[in-house]
Amino acid sequence: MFDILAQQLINGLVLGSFYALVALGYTMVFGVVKLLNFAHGDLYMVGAFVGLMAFSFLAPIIGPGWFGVGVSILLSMVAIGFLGVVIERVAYTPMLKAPRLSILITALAVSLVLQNAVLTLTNGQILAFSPKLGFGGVNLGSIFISFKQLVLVGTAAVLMIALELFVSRTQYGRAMRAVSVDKDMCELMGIDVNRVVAVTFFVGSALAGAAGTMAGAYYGSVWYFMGFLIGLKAFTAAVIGGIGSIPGAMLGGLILGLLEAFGTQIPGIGSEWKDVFSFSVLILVLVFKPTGLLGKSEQERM
Amino acid sequence: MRSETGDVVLSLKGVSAGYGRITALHGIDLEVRRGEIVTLLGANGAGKTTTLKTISGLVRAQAGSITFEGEELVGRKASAIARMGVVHVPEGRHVLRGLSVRENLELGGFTVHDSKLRGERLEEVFGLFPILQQRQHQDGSLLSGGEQQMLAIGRAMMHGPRVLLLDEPSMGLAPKLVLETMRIVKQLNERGATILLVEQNARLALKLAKYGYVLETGNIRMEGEASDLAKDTAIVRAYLGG
Amino acid sequence: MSEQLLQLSGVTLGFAGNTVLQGVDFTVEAGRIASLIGPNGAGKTSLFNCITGFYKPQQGAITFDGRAMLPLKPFQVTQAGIARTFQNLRLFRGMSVLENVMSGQHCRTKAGAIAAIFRPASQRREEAKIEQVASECLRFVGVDAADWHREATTLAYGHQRRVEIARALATEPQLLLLDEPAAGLTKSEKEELTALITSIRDERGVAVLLIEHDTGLVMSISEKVSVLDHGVLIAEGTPVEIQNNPKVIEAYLGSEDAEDALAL
Amino acid sequence: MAEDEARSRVWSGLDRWFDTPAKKGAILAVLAAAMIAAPLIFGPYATVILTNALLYAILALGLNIVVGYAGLLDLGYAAFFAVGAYSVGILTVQFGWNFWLTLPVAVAAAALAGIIIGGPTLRLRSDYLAIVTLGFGEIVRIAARNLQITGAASGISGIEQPWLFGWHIAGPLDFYYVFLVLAVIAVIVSVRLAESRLGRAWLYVRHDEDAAEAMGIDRVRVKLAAYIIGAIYGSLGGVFFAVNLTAISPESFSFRQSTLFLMAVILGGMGKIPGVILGAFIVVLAPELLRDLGSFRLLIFAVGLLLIMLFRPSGIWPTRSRS
Amino acid sequence: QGLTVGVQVPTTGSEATYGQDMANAIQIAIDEINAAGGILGKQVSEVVGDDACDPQQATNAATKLASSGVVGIVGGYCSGATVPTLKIYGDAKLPFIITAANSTKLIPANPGNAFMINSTGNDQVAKAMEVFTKRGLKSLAIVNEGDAYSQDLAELTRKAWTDAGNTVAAFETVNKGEQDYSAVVTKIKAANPDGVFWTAYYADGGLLIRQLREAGYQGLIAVGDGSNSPDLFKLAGEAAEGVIGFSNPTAEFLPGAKAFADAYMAKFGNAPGPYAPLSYDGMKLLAWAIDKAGTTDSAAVIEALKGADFKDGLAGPISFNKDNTLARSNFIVLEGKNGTWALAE
Ligand SMILES: Nc1ncnc2c1ncn2[C@@H]1O[C@H](COP(=O)(O)OP(=O)(O)OP(=O)(O)O)[C@@H](O)[C@H]1O
Ligand SMILES: Nc1ncnc2c1ncn2[C@@H]1O[C@H](COP(=O)(O)OP(=O)(O)OP(=O)(O)O)[C@@H](O)[C@H]1O
Ligand SMILES: CC(C)C[C@H](N)C(=O)O
Ligand SMILES: [Mg+2]
Ligand SMILES: [Mg+2]
Repeated sequence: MFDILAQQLINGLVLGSFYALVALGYTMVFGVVKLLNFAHGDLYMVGAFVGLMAFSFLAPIIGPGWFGVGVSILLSMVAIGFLGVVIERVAYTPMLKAPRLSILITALAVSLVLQNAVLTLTNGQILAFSPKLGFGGVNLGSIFISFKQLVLVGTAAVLMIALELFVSRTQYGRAMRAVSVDKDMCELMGIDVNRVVAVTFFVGSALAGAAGTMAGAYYGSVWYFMGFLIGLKAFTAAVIGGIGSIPGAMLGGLILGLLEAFGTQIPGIGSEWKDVFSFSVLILVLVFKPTGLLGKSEQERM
Repeated sequence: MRSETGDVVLSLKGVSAGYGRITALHGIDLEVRRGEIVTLLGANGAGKTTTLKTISGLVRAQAGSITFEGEELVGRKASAIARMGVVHVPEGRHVLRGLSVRENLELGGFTVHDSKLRGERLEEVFGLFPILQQRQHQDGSLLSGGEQQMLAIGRAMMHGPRVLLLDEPSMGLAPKLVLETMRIVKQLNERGATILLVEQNARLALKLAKYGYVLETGNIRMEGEASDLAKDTAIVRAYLGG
Repeated sequence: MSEQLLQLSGVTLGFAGNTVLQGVDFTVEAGRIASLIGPNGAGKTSLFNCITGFYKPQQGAITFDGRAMLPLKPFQVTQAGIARTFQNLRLFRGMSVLENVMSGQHCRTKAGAIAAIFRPASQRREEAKIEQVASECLRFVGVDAADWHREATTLAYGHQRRVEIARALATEPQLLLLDEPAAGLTKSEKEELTALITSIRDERGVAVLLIEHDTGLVMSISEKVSVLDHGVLIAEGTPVEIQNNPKVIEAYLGSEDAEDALAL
Repeated sequence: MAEDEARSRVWSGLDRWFDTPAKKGAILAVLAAAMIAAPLIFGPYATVILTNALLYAILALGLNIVVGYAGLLDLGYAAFFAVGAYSVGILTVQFGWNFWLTLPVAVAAAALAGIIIGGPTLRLRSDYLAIVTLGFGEIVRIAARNLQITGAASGISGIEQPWLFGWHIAGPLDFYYVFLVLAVIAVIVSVRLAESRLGRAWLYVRHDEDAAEAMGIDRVRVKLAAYIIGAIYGSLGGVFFAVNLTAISPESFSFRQSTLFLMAVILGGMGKIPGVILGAFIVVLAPELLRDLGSFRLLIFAVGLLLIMLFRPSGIWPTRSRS
Repeated sequence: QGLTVGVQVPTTGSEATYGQDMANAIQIAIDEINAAGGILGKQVSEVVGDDACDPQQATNAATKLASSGVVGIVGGYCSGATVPTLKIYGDAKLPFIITAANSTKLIPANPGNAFMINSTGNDQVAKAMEVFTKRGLKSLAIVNEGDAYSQDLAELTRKAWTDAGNTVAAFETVNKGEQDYSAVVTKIKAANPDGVFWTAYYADGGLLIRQLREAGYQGLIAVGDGSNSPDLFKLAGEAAEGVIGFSNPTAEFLPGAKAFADAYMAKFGNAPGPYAPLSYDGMKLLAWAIDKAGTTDSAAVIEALKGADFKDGLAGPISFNKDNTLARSNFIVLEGKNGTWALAE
């Protein structure tokens, strides 16, 4: 029994890393423009396709191993970063003065556009993404952790920590947080708000691109619908952790991953109830901690 | 009208501006010279705030020209204007929620890339406003109204302004603090900042300022040396009172 | 009815290690105007928030008309008869002046969804009453009937202040808390406000507790002035007593010399 | 007076078209005649699509009370729709109840669901409420997918169509008229609520919770009322949806559906009744009108949606312009 | 004045590839029919109704097809989306040839005008029992995807398997498109069943198979007819070697389908998918029934279909049981070999 739980712990951490990476982008964009970017999961999906394209092109030249995948991830990050900025410029910036719900619907529309565009381009095909990363790993007793998993979790952790430092410690990071509160005041302090928003979208989207490519290479398949579910899950994760909070997104992602892994294992009820289990936990968390685990309460002064 | 000494740092010529269909400024002319404190008086809704916003680029001028050190400001983004050294401390403080007092100040120095210089200015601000140092790690928006006003001024100091546009800095402050704030305004001025001051408390403003303008429904109604304005009976009746 | 309408004893409030109010004992008599002054950050607004249930003090008791207020939620406090205005204007955007003021009557009426759908006579009577009370309050504070159907937030600042007061009066309070109502008003508007506050007391018999930095205004209308500094009540008395209290001058008023020092 | 303001807000200026009883009568008569005649003119396919549009209009009006009036973001509205549909499905098919007896149960179940989910969470800020409602919607869908009593993934089929005083409501045309009547009722109720004390309270709370609370308004109670009323709309929509289709399954109550309902509310212009109805019609009719474009149709629909939002960010229906 | 045939398939949504494939195959059949002089001397064309594999969209599509003057409907891929359309075509009295959807839930909902030319889940389960028993399996893990089709197949399997005195070691549901099945894999591995039966589609099945093998699971893996696509091997890679698949007859294993496959390839540039032959057959069957009835009058066509005795199907002869399901089981057993499907011995 202990083995199983230990294995589920690892499963949960791996899955949670993906959730966390995607949740991070959600949270960043939300943190700055207060927009629930429902297209974020689709950026992840497009990221996977771009990563696969890059990989197919690069593998014959630099090999289908770690290096090839690594470079594909970087390329995908850049491409999706720019795609994010384009979307922001075309679809969100013109809406900044509109009611917030309208932007939400715009985001849903962007999500539909991306999904159906890729559907049309790929004819709905599921493409295989098969790098040669070997099957090596470390054995801890009866528990096996593959190098793939280690690298994945490690990369996710590095990206997250770098981002957290960027946002909390640098002037630019402060400016990002400031923009979310009061754009006019930021302008008055000499902050080019449009640029800050663009950078935010770039970084958030690039993370989605990274996650998408990593997921494609890790699980081995890429298709136009792959962003939907993870988009929802990442949104959930971001909220559990406290939306707008970067450590919160990491924590929320990991918790959700673990909840799902262990939820599958609950005796008596099957895996079909695992999402009910995690959503119930989510609701309970919010009932007792209305701003999510690490979210700051936005108490306004009277 | 105006004596011809000192070079003009900020100049408005025929500036009109407004919000949508509402025109709040109808072609005003105004000048601020180097090292001066100039005050802008007027009743509620006269257009004082709009004037400052138009200078700093938050409101787009519909007509006219605004120059700073000879450069045209109309058409520039607010952030670009701020980077030129025209710093606007808006009405209502606009402390950034979710950022600590210290972070608010740090961001005030966003355009200052030399971190040592930023550090020095921070010390300076803390010297002027010890309460801000005490509360530096607290969320800025949780400060009391008066503390927030200090933060707003401190933030502008971090920027190292060449021209400071102050919009009702004494609003909501306790009497003692009103004086304190005015003293600081004067200090900033003495250290070289040119200041355009909008104040409801006309009596104090005219004491501080060298020159003054009176705005009425979007038009300049009167202008002159501050000391002369302070003696004008019409002004005394309308703005100074007992 | 007890003479002391509102009674605070030992109210202590803190946020994350910051003590904001420290054992504040304080009373307001029925039908009187009392004022609360003090430096910025002294805790005046926080005290209002404690009275109205928005903040929960860690210690102390607040009774109003003999009833304990601390267990109540803000809306229940209002129902009990305490109304307030906010330091920053907080009118309902996108709604007319009249609709804004009608909100005050919510807690004095009761028609629910079913009544709204079927509109029995009782519901229509109630609607008429809500509107009539709101109109009467607007007239009382002197908002021109021509403005009643304008969107409230497009009104001039001074008028918005009045609407806020009318809205508070529409809750039919016994005690009205005003948080810096004169801030940002011109001299003549302040004079009108002074008259309004006096008539709220005299004509409606509503007690007023006023936070205000305009000492002239405070001294001219208050029967009692209390001074808060760093969360502690440092002085209490008639306007004359307060104006000459050295502690108050030191902490709050400042000296005339300081003002003169400003002149170049 | 104030009533006029509320009316003008929900009708968004349309009320000026029927300011005199004569005008009002004439316009209503023309509108009614058009709606009654539509299926006879456009044929059976159009009838089914229009019925669907009316259903969406009812649901959007219900969601509009939650989102547009009370300002609560709800991403799981399909859950209430499911509650109604499954109430009928389960009670008539598994327990052999008469259809009309299930109505009160569906209403009660929806109200209960509204309280269960709303009670503990209505204090949350709207973004958090969004995820809670989303989660709740998913819980309901997954439960329906896994429970025996709901027929699991295949759902419930063979739901009997009701009789009303000897009229068997069965054909597409019958249901068109049923939904038309329901939609009219939905509009009337929506308007009357907006013009009431409760309707104003929703707006107060939506604009400024603290100020509303300071005016003596119990925000939780007021929000809960919006939630429950919205739930009842959704549930009743679901009830008639179930008997119209005679078969229901969990896919009809997915997150996607919820977002579609929300789109209907916002696309036309939330809070404005003609806008909400227009939004519902667009959401239903546009993909149908594009049907002949095959696999491109959803792409074009999505792009169209995006363009609408970009050019009319507050919804297609113009905002009232009052003197 | 030609005849039109309604084709109800998903051309958008997650199942769009299959739907497009079916519509293409029907087009090939129509081309052939037209080349041979049409039906009753009239040229035929298809009109596609996209059901997006969604019940509500399906009702809209079906209503449109039903009211557009078609002589009959061919198609039906997703059982979930097909169930609510049965009544619509039933009310319109249109012959409906269901070429792929095969959940047993369709049978009781059929008003009599629908004909299922793909063997149903019952037949598949019977085949599966046969194979599992022959391979000596005692315990089984069953995994489905929570949709009407895969859940139905999973439940039928569970019942048949336990009725036969075996054990179901795990019965799991995963979400479509979830990608990460490690938690379920761990659970299955711990239960260590002799075999795992995946009752849903290849997209997720491929990943599940791979994750099972990577986790070191060594028992038999079997997949249902939703996973009979050759693409399974692209996704699962080597892990799919030895996997057992139950399938309706697909083009590569039908000797008579060579010409069809070539024509398909020539026209659409890719090989026909798993439901192409049945869809082709469905169209041919409808044409045959109309010819037989000598009229497009639907009652007569439905009569002709009831008594069908259609020999020219690529996938074998077609005749129907009393409940309008295919009279014989058409299931074949496949095995993963060298990166593709081969017939299992
Ligand atoms: N955002 C806005 N939208 C529309 N009109 C506005 C806006 N802001 C200000 N106005 C209008 O412009 C005019 C000038 O306003 P402004 O704020 O400049 O006055 P002010 O002199 O600063 O007054 P105060 O002393 O009250 O601050 C007023 O009539 C005001 O109603
Ligand atoms: N919600 C809160 N969280 C943390 N600190 C708070 C909060 N509300 C008030 N404070 C602190 O309590 C102190 C008193 O604030 P309060 O607003 O009561 O002052 P005030 O007397 O009304 O001042 P002013 O005259 O400037 O409005 C301030 O230092 C403020 O930072
Ligand atoms: C594999 C396919 C024949 C199954 C089909 N998608 C159904 O839902 O019945
Ligand atoms: Mg102003
Ligand atoms: Mg205060």
